Amino acid sequence: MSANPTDRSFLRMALGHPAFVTGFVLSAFFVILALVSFAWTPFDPTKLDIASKLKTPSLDHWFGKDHFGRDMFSMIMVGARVSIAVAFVAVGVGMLLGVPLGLYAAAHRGSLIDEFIMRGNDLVFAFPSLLLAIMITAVFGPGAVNAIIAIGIFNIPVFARLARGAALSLWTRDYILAARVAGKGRARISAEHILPNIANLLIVQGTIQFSLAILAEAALAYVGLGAQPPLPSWGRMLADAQTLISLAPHMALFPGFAIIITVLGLNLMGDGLRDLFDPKLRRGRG
Amino acid sequence: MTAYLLRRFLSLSLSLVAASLVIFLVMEVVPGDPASFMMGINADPAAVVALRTQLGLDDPLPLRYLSWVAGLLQGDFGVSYTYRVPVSELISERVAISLPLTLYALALSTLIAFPAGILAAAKRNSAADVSVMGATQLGVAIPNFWFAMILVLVFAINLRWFSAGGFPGWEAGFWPAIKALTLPAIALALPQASILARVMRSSLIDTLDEDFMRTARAKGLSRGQALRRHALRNALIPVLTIIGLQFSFLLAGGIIIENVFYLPGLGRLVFQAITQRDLIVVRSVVILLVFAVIVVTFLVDLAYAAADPRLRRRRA
Amino acid sequence: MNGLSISNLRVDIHGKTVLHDIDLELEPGKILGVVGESGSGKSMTALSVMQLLPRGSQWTGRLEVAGNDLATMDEPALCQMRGRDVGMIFQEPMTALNPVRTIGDQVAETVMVHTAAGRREALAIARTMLDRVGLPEDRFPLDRFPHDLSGGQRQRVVIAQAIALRPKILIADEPTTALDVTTQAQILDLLRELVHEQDMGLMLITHDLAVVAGLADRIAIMKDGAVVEAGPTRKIFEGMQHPYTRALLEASAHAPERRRRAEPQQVPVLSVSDVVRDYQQPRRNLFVRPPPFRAVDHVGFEIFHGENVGLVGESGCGKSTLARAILALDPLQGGEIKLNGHVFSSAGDGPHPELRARMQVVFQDPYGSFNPRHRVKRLVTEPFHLMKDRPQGIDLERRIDRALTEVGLSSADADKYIHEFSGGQRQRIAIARALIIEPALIVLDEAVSALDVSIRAQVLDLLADLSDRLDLSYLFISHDLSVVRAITDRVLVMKDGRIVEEGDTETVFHNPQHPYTQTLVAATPSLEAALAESAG
Amino acid sequence: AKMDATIGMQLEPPNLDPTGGAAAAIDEVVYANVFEGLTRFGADGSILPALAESWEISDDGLTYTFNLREGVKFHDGSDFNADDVKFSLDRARADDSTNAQKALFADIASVDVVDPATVKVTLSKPNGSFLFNTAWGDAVIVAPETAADNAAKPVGTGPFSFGEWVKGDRVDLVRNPDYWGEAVRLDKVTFKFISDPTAAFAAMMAGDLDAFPVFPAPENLVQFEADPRFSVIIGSTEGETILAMNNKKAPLDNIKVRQAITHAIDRQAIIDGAMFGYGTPIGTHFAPHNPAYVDLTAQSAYDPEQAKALLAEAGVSDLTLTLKLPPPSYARRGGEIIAAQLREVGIATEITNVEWAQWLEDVFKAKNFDLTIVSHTEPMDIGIYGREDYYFQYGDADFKAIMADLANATDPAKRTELMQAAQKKIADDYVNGYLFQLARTGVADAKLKGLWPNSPTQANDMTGVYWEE
Ligand SMILES: Nc1ncnc2c1ncn2[C@@H]1O[C@H](COP(=O)(O)OP(=O)(O)OP(=O)(O)O)[C@@H](O)[C@H]1O
Ligand SMILES: Nc1ncnc2c1ncn2[C@@H]1O[C@H](COP(=O)(O)OP(=O)(O)OP(=O)(O)O)[C@@H](O)[C@H]1O
Ligand SMILES: [Mg+2]
Ligand SMILES: [Mg+2]
Repeated sequence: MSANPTDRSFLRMALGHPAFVTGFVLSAFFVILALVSFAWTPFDPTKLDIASKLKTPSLDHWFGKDHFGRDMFSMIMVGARVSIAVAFVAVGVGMLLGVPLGLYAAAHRGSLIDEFIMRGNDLVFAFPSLLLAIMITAVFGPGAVNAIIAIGIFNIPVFARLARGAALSLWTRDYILAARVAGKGRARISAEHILPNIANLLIVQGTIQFSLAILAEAALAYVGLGAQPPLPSWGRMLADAQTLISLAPHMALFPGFAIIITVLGLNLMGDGLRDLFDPKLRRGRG
Repeated sequence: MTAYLLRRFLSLSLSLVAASLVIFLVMEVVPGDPASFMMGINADPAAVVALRTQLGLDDPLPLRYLSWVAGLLQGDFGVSYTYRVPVSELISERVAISLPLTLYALALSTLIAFPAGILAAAKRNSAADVSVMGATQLGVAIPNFWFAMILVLVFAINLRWFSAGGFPGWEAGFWPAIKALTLPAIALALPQASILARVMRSSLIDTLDEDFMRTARAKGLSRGQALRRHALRNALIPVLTIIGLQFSFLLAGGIIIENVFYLPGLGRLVFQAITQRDLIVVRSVVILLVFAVIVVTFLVDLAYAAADPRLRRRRA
Repeated sequence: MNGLSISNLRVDIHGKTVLHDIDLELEPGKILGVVGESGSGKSMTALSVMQLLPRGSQWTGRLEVAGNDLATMDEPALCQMRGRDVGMIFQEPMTALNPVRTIGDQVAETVMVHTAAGRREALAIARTMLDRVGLPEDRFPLDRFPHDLSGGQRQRVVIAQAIALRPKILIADEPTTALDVTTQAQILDLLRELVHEQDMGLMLITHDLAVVAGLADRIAIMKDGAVVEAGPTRKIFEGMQHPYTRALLEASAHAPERRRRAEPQQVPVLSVSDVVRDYQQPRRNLFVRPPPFRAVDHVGFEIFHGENVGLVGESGCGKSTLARAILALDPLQGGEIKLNGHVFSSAGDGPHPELRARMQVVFQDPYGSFNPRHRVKRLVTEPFHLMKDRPQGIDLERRIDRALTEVGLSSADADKYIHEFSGGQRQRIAIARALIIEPALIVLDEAVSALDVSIRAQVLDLLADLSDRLDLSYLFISHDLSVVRAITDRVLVMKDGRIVEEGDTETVFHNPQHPYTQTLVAATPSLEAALAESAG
Repeated sequence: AKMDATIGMQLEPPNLDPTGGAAAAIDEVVYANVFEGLTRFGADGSILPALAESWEISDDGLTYTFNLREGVKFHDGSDFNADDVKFSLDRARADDSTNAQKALFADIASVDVVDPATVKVTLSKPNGSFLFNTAWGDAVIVAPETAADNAAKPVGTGPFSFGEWVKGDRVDLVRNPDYWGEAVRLDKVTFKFISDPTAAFAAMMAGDLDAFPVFPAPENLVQFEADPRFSVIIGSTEGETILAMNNKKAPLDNIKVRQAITHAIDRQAIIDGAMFGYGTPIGTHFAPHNPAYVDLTAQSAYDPEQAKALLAEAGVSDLTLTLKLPPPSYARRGGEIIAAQLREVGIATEITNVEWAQWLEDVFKAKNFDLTIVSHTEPMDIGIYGREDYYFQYGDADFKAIMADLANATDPAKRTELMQAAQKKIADDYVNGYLFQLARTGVADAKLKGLWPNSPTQANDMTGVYWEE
């Protein structure tokens, strides 16, 4: 865990790691697509043209058209925006709430609050996640924001647990004792010494959760509980494509590939980061 | 160890109580009235009121919670609003599909994952490792409902090797039933197998790096012997955790797959019950699933103890 | 020849040469000591003989075991050789055994891999072997698991499985480094007996000259992947041909020069009276809470201004626990600790910052003592947190500078990260961190145990020098008697949480009163004694 | 020949008692198959005698005397007679009745048993559609002994008796050997519930199903048409699909705004886009196949310019409306298209997809919506426009008067005239946007004959179904 992502040799090593580079390029591709979509899409993704529905891919419409005659490529671009935004915020929520909880629990190991936090985590873990997400969206209604809440809730215990476990092992380190001898309190030690040293782990887990969140968003959208039309969403595009799969396979294939490639990219990147951060694999450095 | 297990069991039971409260309250705030749903769009308001009374929906909240819990404790899950049959009957019919499906998928995923993970770990960084890991990356990335759609397209619609879904019932015989569960099980197993293979690999690699593996080699065991006799059992512990998690995930997580293959399983029962506001079914099934998760977690703890003698003494 | 012969061995790992021009010979019934500092290539030499070099290694030269040329043997033949012709013992007994299999199984496995013996027969052999290494049937049945055993007992199991088939050669890579001195003495005795009894050749690897001095027939000194000097033990010590050998010897016996003696005063810097520390034990059963484990049991002593006090005792006797209590990191279950006459306790928010600033600490592990993400500058100034008006700007620079130069580093080091330093340098930085706030007392918990002898000597010199110049008091905790002896005025001997003997360092070591102190002193390998013997 | 048939249905009935639930799926399984009423719907929507062989209506239109069929037995072996009729009708109109269509029986003053084969029903006021009402599934005749258990184990007088219900999967019906009427030609009928349209498609393609009378995905019909194994049966339903507007909520309380919305809608695009071409455009709330239907589509023809002008006239700009869409694909897809069309004339929409339960709560009960899309599948349901607090909140006094006249009218010509007046009235008031009449899009094995092409009521009448050699 001694890797320091800011230094030069880290960058050099990262560039020499094929999985990381592939993952990074793939995920970056979709992030860029999403960003570009704010400024430009080849066609208006909300513009219907029923007469040309289900058109197969062509030079004009690279990914063909959907059942309303909308340009699939443009929809996938805007859909990337939704997927990425939902996943990003959901994971962010999970981290923002989960990490402090985990750090707090670790700092007060064995206390009632620790016990309470951990049991709360058990509870969330014990719930069938997709079901609870469905219930949450049933309570609050479908929509991107509620999808975020539903996915975010399950990220809280993931990060709380991870942060607690990693923090506990750091609390026994001598440099933490040294900080205590220097009179620092638990909160300050958590912020100053623990958090930066578990950041790598959190980043790695973050990318993995990010990819899981994209899959979860797709699943929710697929059952109709994600972002609402006219905002395109990959999961809903798949749901729309479902009955047409034998008639217009392109409608199912492209959004499917978009999901697979993004998730694959994120996972490869996460794995790559894990390797890069792992001191066991780093030679010639402290 | 027994003390540890007992404590764990107690705290898990507490979770169960908390879960029952959460689930009850969530279902209470879900908008939508089961009675109006059942009576439909042109229903007479008086008829709806009559039905509400008949279903006991107008009783005070705490009373309904307590009577539900009291019922649960006696194994009485109540009567479904929509189906008007005992929930336990509904559940047992559905479990007869979901449970075998889960076990089938789990067996498939284990059968694929173990050899793949072991191969990849034993031949670390070889072409075999790289391709197994590449395949698992892909397996994790494919949304299972999409995969299911493709399976149906290829194997049911085009090749017609399997029926597109449905379940003939166990009374139709073992093989027809298994055949009906095969495509769904494959769709469910693919991502799970990928995850499991990855865990198996990394856990095994960690174990292979342990000092005692070097000791074993120094005794004259070949690489393969050392792996079989010393690494596998030690590597199994994290794998067990994942299998436990997967079991619970699959039991409830089959909703979408059950929909694609129109299997009358537990997941679809709750999903449908949610849309029909059959609160009593939703509550009972969810609490049952939570219970299953808890039992499985507990069993995994026991399995740990079996796999690792250190735990029989110490607390984990 | 029936033993081991290494000639011209060269090993490269990922293109980096880690061993070159190694020539070693070992005959049956003899002991070859291989000595060298960390990273000198001792383990790689041993692993070459076992043909268990890490991935990416390549070797050239000639390796012969019991007359077989290893270069000509394929993997199955090598498997046949390992365990039957050569046995090996590793350093870390805690992890060298498979935790999920019984000790009987693991010893019997050696037999079953190499002979046609059935399980029952193999277990019988395992039984004899365990008896032989001092693990008798009644206390150590075959079905015990490694986690039930202490480090020394585990090391015996490892030895039993290594010698189960009476190999011609036994390689022991730092077999006692992780063990207490008394246990170390027992294991070394056992090894010596086995060599003579079974006519084995033993290659004993260690970084401690004293360990091999009284044991080995021949010694090879290694440095930077090469053997710098080799020969019969006596000749090595007499000749001291190579400057490195000499340096090593001197460092091992090093005692820093002390100029000043402490004078007792009215108010001791530290006064510990009747301190008790308990650890809660995990429940065995839901309803009965086991009594707490008493790690420190009514301990009392004082440290005066400028005085260096040593605390010795075996692993687990409670030294670190006491240190943590003194530092007010953990609550006490009894007694009182006073610093400069003021109560020093962890209750509430802990001691007042000004008081806390009077006592600092240096820990054992030079790698775990620093947050890897901070620069040295920030690391050493951490105690300034305790000051009301913290030094700023130029003043701050000056103090960092002074602290670093004080410990023999340069001001340029302030901007580096901790991974850019060696173990010894890190320990210096730890001392700088303790010094920067100008405390009256520094607690050093095994502060030099993880360092190589030559670096240890430097750090000890530094500590002695600082104590003289800055009027510091030390509480110096170590399990290594020779180190304590070199630097302290007074010593406390601890056993099972109690102080069993206390007195002037020289007096205690020359004339130990308590039986425990006596065993401790006797078990400590002594270079002096070995040299005296070889000279005589 | 094959003696059984497996019929696909999208929704599973929540229970099997047509007198105790509103779900269309109940009737789709049991109507005419398990249960029968005094009268029944024919395949063309005409009213035919069923358990009543014949009837006399008094001149004042207040007394109906039904002559019951004799020798009829319930599936449990008990005899059917006038007492059962009295029991059934009284039960349906009782105060604590949970009959979803209680209004059907509202006009009944009393039911009297004349003799075991004769029942006299007295109305409190003349009701021109009483015989139509008794044909509904909610008015079937049940036996007092078994009525309470019909939800799980229905017992009726029909040609099929209940076999087994594997919940979540299927209901089996088996031939009733003691049936009073013409013997049916199938031994067993299985209704299989497949809610997912893709799964339905796959199941048909894979041969798991013999027919899917209301196939949920019109987009797949092209493929069935191209395949000689299947025949595609297109018919009409009673489902008027409308864009319902909240008539009391500003600015939709302004007729100009409502009119603007109707002009903004391109019906054909919706039919093509959402229903893949299946459906008949309508201009009012009335089934086009009904002889009394008037084609008023021109009155709300697609004309975005006029829509914009009307909005300007009404003085609304920057209009944002909520559009709540229930699950069926006509609503979800149609909603997306309508949203796009409204956007063209400057009306923004906020789409929310809701489940039925939520729709009922939010839209139907709480009237918390601006726009919604729903298909009204009950036959002859224009009367809902007379209901004051019905969800779209119309309840115009003139319209109510027309309805009152209609209720009293028995003369067919007069009735037609009144019905047409009612159609015109709601079209003139632009109460809702009238989109299209839902088509009945069925698929069946090419050899399976005798299925109803149309849906005069929600039913899968299996009486005349057989396999062609
Ligand atoms: N797996 C490895 N890969 C690459 N280099 C290694 C590996 N293991 C050891 N080395 C290098 O080989 C050299 C010799 O290491 P070796 O382990 O033999 O030292 P040693 O004398 O046993 O030290 P110690 O006393 O710390 O055990 C060192 O420079 C070390 O960095
Ligand atoms: N956190 C803890 N909980 C319970 N028991 C503990 C804990 N820490 C230490 N002990 C026990 O207290 C005793 C004293 O431990 P301590 O670490 O003080 O020993 P030590 O003398 O410093 O040993 P070493 O030389 O190995 O560092 C040991 O038996 C140890 O097992
Ligand atoms: Mg070594
Ligand atoms: Mg210690």
